[in-house]
Amino acid sequence: MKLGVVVSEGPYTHQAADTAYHFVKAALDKGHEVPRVFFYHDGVNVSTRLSVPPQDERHIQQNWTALAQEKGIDLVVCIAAAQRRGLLDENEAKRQGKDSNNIAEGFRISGLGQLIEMGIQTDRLVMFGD
Amino acid sequence: MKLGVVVSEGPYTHQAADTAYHFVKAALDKGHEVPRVFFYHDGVNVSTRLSVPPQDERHIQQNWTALAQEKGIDLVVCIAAAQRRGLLDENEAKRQGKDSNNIAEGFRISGLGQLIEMGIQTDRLVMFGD
Amino acid sequence: MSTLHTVNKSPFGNGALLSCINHCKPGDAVLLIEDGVYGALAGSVVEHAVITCAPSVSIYVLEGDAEARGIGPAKRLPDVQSVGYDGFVDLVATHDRTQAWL
Amino acid sequence: MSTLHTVNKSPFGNGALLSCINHCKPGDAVLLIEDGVYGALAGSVVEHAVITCAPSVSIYVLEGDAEARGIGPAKRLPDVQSVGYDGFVDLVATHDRTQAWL
Amino acid sequence: MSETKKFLYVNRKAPYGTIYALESLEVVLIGAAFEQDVSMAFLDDGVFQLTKGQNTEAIGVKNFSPTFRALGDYEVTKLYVEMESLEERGLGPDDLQEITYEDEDDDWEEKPSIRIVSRTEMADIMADQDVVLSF
Amino acid sequence: MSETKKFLYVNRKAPYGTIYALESLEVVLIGAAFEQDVSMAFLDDGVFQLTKGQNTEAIGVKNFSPTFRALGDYEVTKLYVEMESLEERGLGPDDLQEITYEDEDDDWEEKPSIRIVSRTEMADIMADQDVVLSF
Repeated sequence: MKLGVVVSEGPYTHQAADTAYHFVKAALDKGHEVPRVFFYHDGVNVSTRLSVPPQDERHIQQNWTALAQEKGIDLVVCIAAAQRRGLLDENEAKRQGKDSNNIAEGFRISGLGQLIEMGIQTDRLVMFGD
Repeated sequence: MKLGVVVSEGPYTHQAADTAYHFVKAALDKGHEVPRVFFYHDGVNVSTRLSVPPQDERHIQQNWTALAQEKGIDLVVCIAAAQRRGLLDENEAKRQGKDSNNIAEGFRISGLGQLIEMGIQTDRLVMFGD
Repeated sequence: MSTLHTVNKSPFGNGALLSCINHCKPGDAVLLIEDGVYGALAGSVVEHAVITCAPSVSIYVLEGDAEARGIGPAKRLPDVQSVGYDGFVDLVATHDRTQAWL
Repeated sequence: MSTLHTVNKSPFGNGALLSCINHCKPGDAVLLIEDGVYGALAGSVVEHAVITCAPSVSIYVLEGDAEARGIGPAKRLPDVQSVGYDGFVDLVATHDRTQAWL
Repeated sequence: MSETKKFLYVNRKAPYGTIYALESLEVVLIGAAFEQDVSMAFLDDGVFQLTKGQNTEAIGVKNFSPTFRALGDYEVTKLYVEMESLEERGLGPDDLQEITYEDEDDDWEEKPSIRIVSRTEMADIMADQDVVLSF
Repeated sequence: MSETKKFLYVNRKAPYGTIYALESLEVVLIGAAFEQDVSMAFLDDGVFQLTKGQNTEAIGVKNFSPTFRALGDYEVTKLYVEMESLEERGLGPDDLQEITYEDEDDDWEEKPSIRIVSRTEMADIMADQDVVLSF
């Protein structure tokens, strides 16, 4: 079965990004497909590569990047939500005249249409948020 | 009177950073002192200089930076909270081996001791969060 | 010695206002800000709790937050007073401490 | 046709569980995750609401979240079943849609 | 099999205190281009999104309540509002904005988009969807 | 006038679902170095922070509940827990961890740090502070 997943809250502050991660892993282990995970609202904050959690804590962004690269999951960060909150890739940074960017490998910035498309193309949609 | 202010939630997602801003402006207009504002939890996200809100919305980070520079307010971003969430200044970025940094002018990264010190040295402490 | 309590959550889906009211002492003030201003609505299911606490505790709404949400004076409980950001500052200054019910 | 509802908030300070229960239909399932697992506690003030809905609706807790919070099986309502992340996936697959009560 | 799915946007949060209401509306506007069968549900504190007379000048935040009146132009014409949620908050249907659409199947007659429903009806509406997005 | 202020850390949120409980504890540990008169209040969902038998292995999040037992070493010895909050949640004092400190004014006798108080007593404790930090 094809499952779409939405993450609506930022890392560490809310458990949503953790729960979604464990859910996606379990779904893949059971043979389901998870073609895309969409990060919206504060969920876009999961995509920063600048996070430095304490040594004895999980690294949420790196876990997602590793899972996505191993399993071929499309991690999409909503551009409108990301702009408000200061998440930019290299192209966006140039376009906005910003001197720096912070999106991690494995994540790509795109529009809200990708969320709707995921809803249309998957069999189930599961949201994790607050 | 000396007032200390804490902001505990990120910009745009929660109103806390807006309410705190209007409160601090009003306090200064009435002749009170606001020596420091401490950003904790997701409040550290207010300090990113990479935010690009829509043209017709307020720019929360720039408002804070302008107010701090005009009135001499010490805007302190909690280092532990900032590291988890990917907010780094140039020094921190170097120290952590990160290729990029994102803290805006007017904000400085420091420890939680600055929050306690603010509690000790001010007459009132006001918290804005969720 | 008295406390200014701030409540920033709607009382309909969240227990912060009720918990605040249950921990107020006579002479305290409660300021409803942000989504907390919905606690000032007349005729709601929390009206009784707000009115019951009002004789010994002063209840305020932050005017800007109430107007943003379309809660003009006519829609509010008569026991609730209104302040601007400057009045918020005065309330902080005239009470001995501020406690935020986050 | 049935729905899997997920609730991730503690029911003591937040109305999500109650609102969810009030919108369930017979044959639906409610999965308590994250802080939502507190809704499975025996002897709490929300026990009645959970038990009353249980005959027509299946209630589950996510085991890992319950254990994290020290809510072992002995502390839970007997009507509540337990699943792991793999059971969560099965619940999603066997119901026609998932609705998150955020 | 039709490619059209039933999408329901569930709004349970008040506006301005948090961004969910605004960002939900942004999804609905973008989603309109995909020509799915779209409904919006307003219950619990979500009913506050539709109230009349919002004026955000003093808080310096953009007032997005007029955008709801534009939804008809995007063919989003089913805004279900739960009666019990209104009543618990001391509100009635008259406290909500008037939101209308022009019905292309009925000689472009102007019709109300807001449909007040009971809690039981709301549960039925939720159970009749393919995709439920929660905000 | 003494330079010592009464600080109260108010904990009203459950652990793990959100980070507030953990980051509150981080403030308390750092704050201990400032030698103020520190108390902690646990009420509403905050009482869940102190429950026994937390095991976070399956959710991959650090279990910080043992840290509460170290608070005595930081001279944080007043942990007020509201009885009514426990009861509403089907809990009693026995469901909480044992947390003790060694009383230096009483020949280092080991004493309990957790003090169960009524709601009225909690209100009195709150009203007796100089600085109230809310988490």
